[in-house]
Parts: sequence; structure tokens; C-alpha cells
Amino acid sequence: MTDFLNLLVSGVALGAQYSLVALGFVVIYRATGVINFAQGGFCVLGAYLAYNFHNTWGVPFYLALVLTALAGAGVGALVDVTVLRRFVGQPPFVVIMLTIGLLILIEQIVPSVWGADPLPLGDPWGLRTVSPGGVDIKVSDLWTVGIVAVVLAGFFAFFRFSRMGVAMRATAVDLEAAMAQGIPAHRVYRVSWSIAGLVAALAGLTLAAGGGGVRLDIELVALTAFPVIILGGLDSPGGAVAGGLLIGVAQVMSGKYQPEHATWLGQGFPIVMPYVVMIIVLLVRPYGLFGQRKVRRI
Amino acid sequence: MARPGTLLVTRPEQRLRLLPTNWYKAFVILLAVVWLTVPINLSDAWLDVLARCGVAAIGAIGLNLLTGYTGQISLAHAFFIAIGAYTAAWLGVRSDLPFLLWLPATFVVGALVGALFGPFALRVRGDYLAILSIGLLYIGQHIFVNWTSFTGGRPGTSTGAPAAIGPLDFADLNLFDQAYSRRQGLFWLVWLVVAIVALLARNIVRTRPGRAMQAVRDRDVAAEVVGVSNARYTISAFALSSGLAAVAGGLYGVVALTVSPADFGGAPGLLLSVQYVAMIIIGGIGTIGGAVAGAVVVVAIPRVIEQISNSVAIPFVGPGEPISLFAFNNMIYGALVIVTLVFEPRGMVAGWERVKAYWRTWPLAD
Amino acid sequence: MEATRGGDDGAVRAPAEAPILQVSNLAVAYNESVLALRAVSLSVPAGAVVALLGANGAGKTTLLRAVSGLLGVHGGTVRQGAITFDGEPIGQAAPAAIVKRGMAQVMEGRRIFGELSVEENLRAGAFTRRDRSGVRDAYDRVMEMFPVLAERRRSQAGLMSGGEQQMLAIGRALMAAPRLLLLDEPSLGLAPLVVQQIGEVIAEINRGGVSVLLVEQNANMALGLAHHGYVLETGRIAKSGTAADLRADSDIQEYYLGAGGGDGARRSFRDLKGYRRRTRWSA
Amino acid sequence: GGRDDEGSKEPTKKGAPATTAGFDGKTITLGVITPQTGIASIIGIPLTKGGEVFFKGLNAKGGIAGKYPVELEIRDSQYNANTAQQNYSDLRNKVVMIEQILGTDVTNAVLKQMQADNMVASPATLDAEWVRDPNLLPIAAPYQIEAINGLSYWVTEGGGEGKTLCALASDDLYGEAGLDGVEFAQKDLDFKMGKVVRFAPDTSNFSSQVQQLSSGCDAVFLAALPNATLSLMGTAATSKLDVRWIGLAPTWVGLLASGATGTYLKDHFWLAAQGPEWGDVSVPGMKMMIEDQKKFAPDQKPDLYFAFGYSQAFTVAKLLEKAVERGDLSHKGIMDALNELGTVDTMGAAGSYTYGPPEDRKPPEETTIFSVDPAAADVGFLKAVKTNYISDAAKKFEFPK
Amino acid sequence: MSTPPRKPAEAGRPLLEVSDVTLRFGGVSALTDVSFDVAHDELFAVIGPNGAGKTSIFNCLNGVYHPQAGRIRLDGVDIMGRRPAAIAAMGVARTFQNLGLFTNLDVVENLMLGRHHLMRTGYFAGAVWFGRARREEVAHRARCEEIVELLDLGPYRSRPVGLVPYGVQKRIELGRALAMEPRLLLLDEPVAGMNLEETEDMARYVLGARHELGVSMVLVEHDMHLVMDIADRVMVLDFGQVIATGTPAEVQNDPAVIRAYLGQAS
Ligand SMILES: Nc1ncnc2c1ncn2[C@@H]1O[C@H](COP(=O)(O)OP(=O)(O)OP(=O)(O)O)[C@@H](O)[C@H]1O
Ligand SMILES: Nc1ncnc2c1ncn2[C@@H]1O[C@H](COP(=O)(O)OP(=O)(O)OP(=O)(O)O)[C@@H](O)[C@H]1O
Ligand SMILES: [Mg+2]
Ligand SMILES: [Mg+2]
Repeated sequence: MTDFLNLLVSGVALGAQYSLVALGFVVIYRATGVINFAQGGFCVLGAYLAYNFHNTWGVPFYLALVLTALAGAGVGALVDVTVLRRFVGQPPFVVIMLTIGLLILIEQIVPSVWGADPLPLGDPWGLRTVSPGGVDIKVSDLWTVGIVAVVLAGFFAFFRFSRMGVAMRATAVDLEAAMAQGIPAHRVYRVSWSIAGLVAALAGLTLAAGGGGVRLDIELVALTAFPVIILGGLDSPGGAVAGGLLIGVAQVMSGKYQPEHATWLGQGFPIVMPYVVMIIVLLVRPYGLFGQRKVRRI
Repeated sequence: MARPGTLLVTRPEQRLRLLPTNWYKAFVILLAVVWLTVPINLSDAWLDVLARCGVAAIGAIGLNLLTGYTGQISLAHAFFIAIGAYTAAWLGVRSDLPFLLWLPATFVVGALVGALFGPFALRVRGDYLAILSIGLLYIGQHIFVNWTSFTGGRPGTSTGAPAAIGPLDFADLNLFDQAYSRRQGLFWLVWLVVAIVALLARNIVRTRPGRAMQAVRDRDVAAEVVGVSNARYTISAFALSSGLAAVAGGLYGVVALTVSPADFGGAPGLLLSVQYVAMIIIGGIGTIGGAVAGAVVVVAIPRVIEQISNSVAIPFVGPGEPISLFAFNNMIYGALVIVTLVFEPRGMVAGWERVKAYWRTWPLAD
Repeated sequence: MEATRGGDDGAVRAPAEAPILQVSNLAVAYNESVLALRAVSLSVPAGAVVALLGANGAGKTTLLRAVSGLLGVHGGTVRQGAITFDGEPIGQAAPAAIVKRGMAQVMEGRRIFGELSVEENLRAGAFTRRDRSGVRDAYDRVMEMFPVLAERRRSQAGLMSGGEQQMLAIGRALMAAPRLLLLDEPSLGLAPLVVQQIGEVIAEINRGGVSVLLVEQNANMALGLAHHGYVLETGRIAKSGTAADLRADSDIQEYYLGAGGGDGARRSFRDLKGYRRRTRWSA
Repeated sequence: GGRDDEGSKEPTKKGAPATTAGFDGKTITLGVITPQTGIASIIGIPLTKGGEVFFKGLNAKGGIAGKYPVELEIRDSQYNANTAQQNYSDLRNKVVMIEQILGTDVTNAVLKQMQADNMVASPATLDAEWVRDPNLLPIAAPYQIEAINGLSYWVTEGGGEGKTLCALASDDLYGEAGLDGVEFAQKDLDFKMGKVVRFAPDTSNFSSQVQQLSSGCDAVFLAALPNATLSLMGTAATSKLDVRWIGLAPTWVGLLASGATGTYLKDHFWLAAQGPEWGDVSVPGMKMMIEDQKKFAPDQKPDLYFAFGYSQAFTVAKLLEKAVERGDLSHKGIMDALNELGTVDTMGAAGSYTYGPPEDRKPPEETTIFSVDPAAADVGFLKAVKTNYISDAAKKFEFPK
Repeated sequence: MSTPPRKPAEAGRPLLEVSDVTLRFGGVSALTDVSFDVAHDELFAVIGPNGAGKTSIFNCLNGVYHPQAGRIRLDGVDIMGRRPAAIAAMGVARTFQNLGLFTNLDVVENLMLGRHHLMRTGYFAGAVWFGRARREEVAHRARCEEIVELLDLGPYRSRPVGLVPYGVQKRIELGRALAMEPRLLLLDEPVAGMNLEETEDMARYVLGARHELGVSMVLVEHDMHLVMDIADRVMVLDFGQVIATGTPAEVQNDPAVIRAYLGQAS
């Protein structure tokens, strides 16, 4: 039983990391209708920035956490101002390609600045655990879950109460009509890229914390987040979190139980598993668990 | 502004010419001459790059039929390329079928597998479909790794299938007492196939099935209402596109001699698929010529950058400098993608049209 | 429908002198090649309703795009001329900035946000406003004006019928509490009763001091509401004058109102077969 | 152009070798196909550096046979099979041989073409199946041997006798090679076999695997790559998994020694790898390397891959010397030289490898067992517990013909 | 002045029979027990307030919506549950209230798509070009050119239709529907956004098509002058229910219709 609970806890922790990455995708998608392939790059950049704040410049960790988030937002805004704003109104395809170009750039800039070797983040959480009722929970995971909760709450408040919330969605649906309502598309995009950058930086930091290390392959988590965002629904923050948790838990569970009970599924099945779950869910609900159906009326 | 030539059009047939003006005819003749002479004048290394460009061009034409013309976004192209490569290994290498049999058979197998995926596209749309198709890459990798009898598992399998058309063996070409290298021969072969595929694709898109695909892209419900079956054209576009991907895969096998899941599955597969998307976007979405041009650029540019940066000194770049030459090459590549899009978001073909329009209206343009 | 008010009707505020919108000598080209407007001048006096008539493709929508700063989205550019709003040039301003200064529009083709609910559409319309109570009042008024919308507050706007969407588009523009309202065929696809109602709404808004530039194919309604009118023909202003003048114009009657302008003399659509149109007034 | 300008002009017997692809009569050019960017560059960069440093040292002494300096043409494979093939096409007429190629998939991808070209390459991967490949010049003990030595050390000197061994291996050729070794060792050594867990190479969360190993294992054999090991050891340390880890060389990365993971590894981890402890100048091969490193790459931190690259270059130089001696630096000439090469002694750095005709080749059998010391930055946190250890079991291992 | 409305053809069964069609979306009843017939060669109009369900009827007729109950027959054949493409192939064409053109294609290509179901070229023949594909292209293009001529679309013929003015797009829609050579033509607000002159043009095209091709039509329109002038019979819907059916004159004077839809004007 504790085995199972332990697995569940690790699954939730993994899921929380996925969720955080996925939330970054969701903002951009909601505002621009674009899947941001550079999101993983932003995460990596966030992790390295955290390293700089804490290790190189000696900022206390929790302050570094805040600064990293802000710096992440700055990176998002910078990318928007330098490149993306030229693409307001271009078809999503082009912007997606652009984010791929950005990813290629970030992938090269990071090792050029920090080197290719993994670096220690030096977070106070480390491998510390708490063990309520015999279940080991990593402190860093608790923090990750906490950060996810805060970000999610922030998202809800933002989309519910801020004018920007509606403005973002309106912009994504019909840019021209949104501009005609006085919605400043440039600002909407800048805000959403900043938020995406902020969330990504936090995601990068949590991925590097807890002994993971600041390393280039943090970027790969973004790949795993693809099924997560689709599963929850591309435009749904709640869905991102639900999808993240679902996939996290399913992956950890299948890692343990598939080799024991379903060997016929072949070696390395847990890696494929998120995609299998995703495909099954999509066949039942083509817009994910919480995604909004595209309106099509004639 | 209408082109002066079109003013003289009097019968509908005249609008249907593939090469409406003498300029086009001259251009095609020029291409043929280039095709014939390039292998004589380029090094084997570049011929290899160009053969890969040609392989990519076939795949990109396929993807453009699906994405550019039918509006279905797929990132599973690498998967279908893999299907082609493995099928070619099976039919061409292990069963030793001749080129003129195994290549079309590869198309058929790819098309069948693609058609199986088509129904997913009817249910799941747009970006959701794109990511669903990534799932296919991972599941594909899983299959390729585990189904060892067909794929050779992780180490992969030999794919040097026969490349002879009748007495002409392009892998070992001897013509008029002159021997040509494998890479020369393969250049001729691959680009011959590119030309044929491009012509067939061009014909498809300008006739009934092609129009139907575009109708589905522009407005699927309306298409259905005017009598264009969404299901039929979406599925057949998938079949067509994956069939061509498979042909590309088969030829890739001939060029590469060996394939393994490391070429196509999971993350490398995603990278490859993304490259194909890059080809059609950078070349020009919804045009056959754009797909070919995009393929050449996307495949060859990294090599060109490599050659250039190897021979010029760049500040801050190189051994002992902050930026390694290799990182720099990739940065340039990324920057080129971005700059191209900034300059011409609709791709090279659109840029070309713009240049043409400029010259046509030249005395008037300001 | 019957024209209820004219320019000389006492019920409508007399337009003040200074134009709120002034378009002078405007030329617009699309894609650097198609000239859609050539030397168009037009002005909307503060507090006035100005009607803009014209055949399909005359350039009416283009003119509104130029005024609201949305030309760029369509690959259009202003080749020459100037546009001033409230005396200040707005030729280079961003659409959002223009709306913020007090201009709202009903766009051609409705362009409601299909995936948003009716309520969210209206909230988006009020984006530039900060006064919460004002927004709430405007919201209540729209709901009162179009009870259908109130019924379907939470449903996705894109699923509603064409006419319902048109009502939403109008409601959304009203949420911005503009000083100048641009209407691109507001009566499009609306039932006769609703068209009548829209006419009343426009008049009422105008009484509240809002200037209106009205593009309409329903010339009867448009000239009934307007003080001034312009007729656009292949990118040029072909005619202009007070609404009463225009209604009396024989060309206008022929092409927009139905021969004679009155009800009795209207040609039946059944008898068109042999009918030969008079040559156009413009070159 | 266009023709394969392969094939040297008239092999001059025993005289100066004729000019050929990659040899202009003065300088010998070698190719390198290795990840210089991307995630795998953690390995590729130091590996290449090691080779470069060796050749700088050699060139300072005049070069191969004292007269032919060596140049490296480095191509970035990005660890991608497709790119590597193009790298190879680019290099094949510019180089005498491939001095280093990294990655099993990458090597597989170009092997066919190399056969067609008679090209020789030295893979930086320790797969046993390559021992008998006529086109390849592997160095050091293959993974199987590393595994057998590691386990043998555990059983004979590490208190593992009669205990249960589990295994955690990445689901690829490398993992398979490791497990081959485990299987072989099991026949010869006194330990019980517990669970064998395999994981997909891109796994990033190891909680389920760690939990599977949490009962019934005294030791766990590990075949993973650095990024996986990082995640894995974090989880293992958090779960306080009390087992003895025995990892193959590629599991290691310096970051493992930092923080709480380091503390855990200090007590729980042995690394079975080739070569002596960094800076152990009592071993002549290491002494030579350290001297060159101080001279040509003073900033280089202790690094297993650097040392490997250095030894690899050392071996390649021996092959080239043989080829020069035979007077033929053509691709075919190098193949022939490889068949005649005989034993290359790396002076303790990576064992003695007997080359020659494929069927007679015999890899070295020595493996060094390292333990982790988080305080010992000067040796790259790896202390040799047993240097160049050869187990009896390893001697019995037969390589597939 | 106006010719008397044409009598619905007595002989034989009607072309279209709609009986007791009911359509619901969640809680919203879009149509409740709607029944009507359209005779061969008849021009049948459907009017009603916004949201009454007019477009929904069209959507049911060509298979876009699937009513929960009722029956729809075309020439005696039950077409309920068939796919839109199949119904189109049976000769039902339509124009869309919100425009359903293929925006990136030019005018002729749009019209050619109307002829899709009349052509046979498949992928293979298309790819080969010589033979059937070429023959069909030539023949059908010629027909489309006639329609271009008829509807005065010449000036726009090779522009992507997304860039032509709204009113012209409506004309292209009509053209595409005519290109389908339908038996039954469904027109959804064909003159919305047109001035009087253009409305007259459109009326001429519609009446001309009816005369020359003998198509039956169902017309949905808010322009009462047009409806009352050219329709043979009119059905009035309100909240998804039929509140009146009859000749224009009958309907125009029906108090329920005036209250729900027309108002005092007209
Ligand atoms: N995006 C565009 N690109 C190119 N040409 C355009 C574009 N939009 C409009 N045009 C052209 O500009 C001219 C004016 O079009 P506009 O839409 O302004 O007409 P309109 O008066 O609003 O017509 P309607 O009554 O049909 O709405 C037309 O000839 C049209 O083809
Ligand atoms: N797909 C749908 N989902 C939900 N509700 C729908 C859908 N289609 C139609 N409706 C509803 O059914 C009712 C009838 O709509 P319909 O479009 O048929 O009206 P209409 O008579 O054509 O109106 P208009 O004159 O405004 O075009 C409307 O209230 C509409 O909101
Ligand atoms: Mg307009
Ligand atoms: Mg309708």
C-alpha cells in the first residue's frame, strides 16, 4: 500500500512538472492560436538563469526564485518585442515555424554561455523529504505542486477578472475584430509571451531543483508535455493541470505495472504510454478533456 | 495586373497549359540541362547532399499535398518515411524486386498505412491532429524497435535496394564507355523521380481531385455541401501524402544504405517531421515548386553554412572562443529561418512572385 | 420600410459645426496594385448621422478600414490624403489607439468572436472602458434592446443564427460608448422588425450625441436617418448632399430606393426581364 | 570532379606514402564525427578535446612517424544518424580515416558506406559486436567486459558473494551489451540474479523503476547514460535505496558528485570504467596525457571522456604509423594496416588491444573500479578502488565471431 | 403589373417533401414539427424572424444537421441521414447566409467545384492529365465560363474570391450553386448586403435560372419586396414552428405573421 502511495506521490510530482510546462503552452495558445515549440527552450533558459542568480551572483534562493520568474517574463517579452511582434496577424503556421527557429537559437545560445555540462542548482530543497505516514515526499515536489497551484489560481483570476483575459481569447479567435474593439494586439501578445516566459522559467527551475541539475535536456520535458496539453485541451489551464497529473500518474504506474503485468506491450512502453492515453482520449473527446470545441456553423 | 499574355486567351484550353508562356518552357529546359550536367561538375559530397535534397523534395511534395492543399497538419511524416524505407528494404533488398516494382509498391504500402490514419483526421482537427500525429511517431518507434523481424530492431536494417531501370543501373552507371560513381547515378535517379512526382502532383492539384482537396482545406462544411466528400478527400490526401513520404523513404534507403529507428522514431522523428514542415513553409505552402525549393534549402543550407564558416574567420567563434563553430552554424541556421520568415512569411515562392510582379510592373512601381 | 426621420426633422439634434471625422483626398491601394479608393473626401459633422451608399465593390468597407486603421491587416495602404478624428490626424495611429479615442465600429461580416460567449463578446467590446458602472449600464441596455441575446448570454456566439450574430455585433459596438460609430451594413440579415428597431436605436444613440457614419444597402433606412449622404462609386465620391437632396435625386431613386422613391411606383422584381438600365452617372 | 578520387596512385613500397584522399604528402587529415552541439555534446566535446590534445602533443614532436603532422576535420553530428551520414559524405574524400565517431546509432548509420569506401573509423562506443568489424578500430574493453569485471569485483572483493544482483539497463544496444555481460558473469560468479528492469533511453522519471528495485536487491547493475543517471540517482537517494550500484562508464557525469546525490553515491556507487584515476602518474599512459593536457588544454577538468579521447587518438596514431610504415595511406592501405597492426599498448591508459585480422582481434580485459568522492574535484570525483583490474571471468569471455 | 404567382405543379408528387421535422440543440428547439412541400419548378420562400430556424431547415435538407424526428424526401427518395455530399450529388445545391466560398481559389475554380459531382476525374486520371482529365477540364470549364458570363463575374474571374467584395461573393455563390446543375436550389438570403440595383440583378439571375433550367427553389430572405414579388408560396416560421403557409398575398395579411415578423411597415 505504501508502495502504491509512494508511486502515486511520485506520479503527482511528475505530473505537476508536466502541468507547469503545459501551462506555458496554454497561455500562448489562448492568445495566439499557436503551439509554441520554443517553450522547452524557455524552460532551459529559466533553469540557467536561476543558476546564475543563486550560484553566480549569490542571491538567496527564494529571492532568486522570484527573480527567475521575472527574468523569464522578461525573456518572453524580449522575444516578443524583437521578433514576434512582426508576425502579428500572420497565419499560425508561420509563427509556429518561427518558434522552431527560436528554439534552434536558444539551444545554441545556452551552451555557448553556460557550457554543455550539467550544473548544480544548489537549491535548499535538494533531496530532502518529509514522510507523513510513511510516504516519502520530496520537499522540492511539494514546492512544485505549490507553484503549480499558485500559477493555476493566478491563471483563473487572470482569465476571469482581467480585461486581458477576454482580450486574449478574442485576439486568438479573430485578430482584426479584436483590434476593432480597441484591443491592442501587440500588448496582448507581449503579455502572453511574458506569462509564458514566466511560467517556463518556473518550470525550468523546478525541474532543475531537487537534485535534477541545471542541464540542457530539461528542454525534452516540453516534448512530453505535448500529450499533456492535448489531453487537457490546448486552451484550458485547468486541463493542462489535469492532463499533467493524469499523465504523470499513468506514466509512473505503467512504469511499475506494465513490465510486471503486460509484457506483451513491449519494451519501453511507459514512454509511449502518454501518447496512447492521448489518442484514446482524443478519439472520445476530440478537443481534449476540457478543451473548447471550435465553433463551426454555417 | 493581368499578365499581358492572358489578354490573348480566347479558348478555355489555353488557360489549361502547364507551361503557359515561353519563359516557362525555357525555364524547364534550363532545369533539364542543369539536371544533366550537375553530376559532371560537382563533387560527390555535394551530390550526396543534393540527392538527399531530392529525396526530401518528394516527401515535401507529399506533405504539401496534405498540409498545403488539404489543410491537414501532420507531424507524422517521418513515420511514413520510415514505413517506406523499411518496405523498400523488405521488397528491394530481401525480396530483391527490381526498382520499377519496389518503388511503386512502397508507394502503395505507404498509402495504405496513411489511409488507416486518415479517419483520425476526420475526428480530430487542427493543432490537436498535429500533436496526435506526434503520437504516431512515438508509437511507430515502439513498433520499429520491437518488431525486429521486419525492421531489424534498434540496429536497423540494410536498405541498399536495387536502383536499376532496365539496363541502366543508377547505382553503378556505365554509359558510353564512361563509368559514373554511385552518387552521380543516384543524383540522376532521385531527381528524375522528383521531376515525375512533381509533374504528377502538379496535374493532380490542377484537376478535380486537387480542387476538392483545396475545397476541404478552405471550408470543409461548404465543400461537403457542394458534393465534395470530406472523408474521401481527407483520407485520400493522407494516403497520397504518406505514399509519397514512403517513396521518399525508399529512396532515402537507397542513398543511405541503412536505416534504423534512430532516423525516424520519437524525438529524431519529430525533428525530421518538423524539417519537412519547415520545407513547405519556407518554400511556400500550397505550391509544388515551393515544396521542392524548400526541400533544397532546408537540407542543403546547414551544409553550406558549414562549408562557409569552415573557411572564414568569424570573431568570437571557433576553438577557444566563447561560441563554438558548431553552435554558431546552428545559430545561423535558426536565424536564417527567422529572417526568411520576417522577409517573406509566405515563403520563397511568394517572394519570387513578388519579384516577378515588380519587374512586370516595373516602369509603374515606385 | 418607411422613412421616419429626415435631416430636417426636429427630433434629431442639429449637427454641430466642427466635423468629428474628416477624410480628405484619400487614396487607398491593396497589395500595392488594386486602387480601391481614389481621392475620396468626406466629413462627418459632430453629432450627425452620415450615410454612405454605394454598389458592391465601391469601396465603402475600404473607407471604414482606412478610418479605423485596419487597412494593414488586409494588405492595404493609404497612398495619399489624410484622415482626422476630432481634428487630430489618425492616419498612422494603431487601431486600438483610435478606438480608445472614441470610435467604434460594426464590422462587415459580423466578425463576432464565435468561440466566446455572448457575454464575453460584449465584455470584449467594452475593452477600452474603465468605468465599471458605465459598462454595466451599457450591458443592460444592449440586453434590453436585444432580448434574444439576454436569453443566450452564456451560449457560444458562433452557434447563433446569422441575424442574432448581427445583433450581437451591433451590441458589441455599443458597449464601447463611442463618440463616433461606424456601421458597416448593420441591417444585414435582420428581419424587417429588427431593422426598424435598429433604425430607432441609431437615432436614439445619435440623440445622445454620438456621431454615426452609416454604410447601408438599405438606402431607405439610411437616408431616413441621415442628415448627409455620400454615394461612392468605384472608389470615388459620385454624389453627396443632404439626405433630402439625395432622396430627391433621380439616380438614387433608380439605383437605391426604387423608382419614384415612393411605394406606389416601385417596380416589381418580376418584371425585370426586359428592363434596360439607364447609363450610370459616373464615368 | 564527381568521380571517386579514391585509390592512391601506385603504392610505393616502404617509401614515403603517396598522396591520397586526406594526405597531401605532408599533412594527414583525419575526420571526426561527433556531437558538438545538443545534449550529447556533454560527451562529444571532451572526447574530441582529448583527441585534439593528443595530436597537438604528437605534432609538436613532428607528427606521425616524426614527419607527418595530423589535422582533424571535425563535423558536428548532433547525435543524429541522418546528419552523421552527410558528415561522412562530406569527409570521405578529405580524410585518411575517421579518428573518432560517437554513438551506436550514428556509427551504424555510416558503417555501410564505410564498407563501400574501405574507410576505417575508430568508434568511441564500446560495443562488443564491433570487435570484429573490419572497418572499425575500437579501443578499450567492451561493455561486456566492463560489466563482468565490475560484478566480479563486487563478488570477490566487495562482499557480494551469494547476494542478489538486480539490473537496470537502458533499452538500447548499449544496455543490451551490459546485460550480456551480466548474463555471462552469472554463469561464472557466485551471485543470485534478481529483477532485470529495462527503461526507455529517454526516461526522465525513475520512481517506478526505483520502487521495483527497492526490495530483493543487494546490488544493482546499471547501464544508463548520464542524463538518465542524474534523474535516477536523485530518486534513489531520496528513497534511500540501500543497494550497491555498479555502473558502466557512460553512466558517469561529474554533477552526480554534487550535493546530496554525491553523499549517497559515495556509499553506494562503483563505476566500472577504463583507464586509471585522473592524474595517477604512476601509469605511464596517464602521465603522458597529463603532461599534454597541462600544455595544450590547461583548463580541462578531469574527465573520463577526455581521457578516452586521448587514448583513442593514441591508438589511431599507432595505426597511422603502421600505415606510413607500409607506405600506403589510402583507405585501403589503412584497412590493410589495421589487419597487420598487432597489439597496441596504451601504456595502462586503456589496456592492450590486439588488432590484426578481424577474427584474431582481442580487446583488453582491464577495467578500473572507481568509487565516488564528492570532495575529490582534482580527480573528477572518481577515486580508483582497483586500477586496471582483470577478473578471471573476463578472461573467459568469448567475443562473437 | 406583376404576373400572378405560378401555381405549384399539380401533376405528380412534389419534388421535396418535408414532414414533421424536429431539430433540437441541447435545450434549444430550432425546429418543431415543420412540414412543407416544394413542387417541381416552384419557388418557395421561407421567412421568419431571426433565429426562427430558416437556415436550420436548409441545414437539415442538405444533411449538415440531423433532425431528431421527421422525414425528408427528394423526389420520393428519403434523404434523411445521408451525407451532405451524397445529397449534393442528388441535385440539391445551396448558397450560404455567411458565405461558404473557397476563399483561396479563384472564381472559376469555385465554379468548377460546383461541378465536382458531375465530373469523374480521379487521382489517377488527374495525375496523367492526358485523356479524361483534360477532356473534362475543357468541357466543364466551358460551362463555367458561361456562368461567369451570365453573372457578370468576368472582372473578378482570376482573383482569389476571398479578396472580392462581399456582394460579388454572394453572386459567386449563386454561380457555384448553378454550376451544380441542381434540381433543387436553396438560397439563403441571396440579396443581403445588396442595394436595389444589385438586388434587381440578383432577382434577374434567379428568375432567369428558373426559366432556363427549370430548377425548383427554396428562398430564405428578409427583403420582403423580393420575396413577395417572386415567390410562388411563402412559409412563415417563428421559434421553429410554422405559423403560416400560403401565397404571398395571404401571408402578408396574416395577423400572426405581421405581429411576429413584418411589423406595420410594408
Ligand atoms: N483584401 C483585399 N485585397 C485586394 N483587394 C481588395 C481587398 N479588399 C477589397 N478589395 C477590393 O477593393 C475594392 C473595394 O472593396 P470594398 O470591400 O471596400 O467594397 P464595398 O463597397 O464594401 O463592397 P460591398 O458592398 O460588397 O461590401 C473591391 O474592388 C475589392 O475587390
Ligand atoms: N449548431 C447549433 N448549435 C446550437 N444552436 C443552434 C445551432 N444551429 C442553430 N442553432 C439555433 O437554432 C436557432 C435557429 O437558427 P437558424 O440559423 O436556423 O435561424 P434563422 O432562421 O436562419 O435566423 P436568421 O434569420 O437570423 O439567419 C437559433 O436560435 C440558433 O441559435
Ligand atoms: Mg463592404
Ligand atoms: Mg439564417
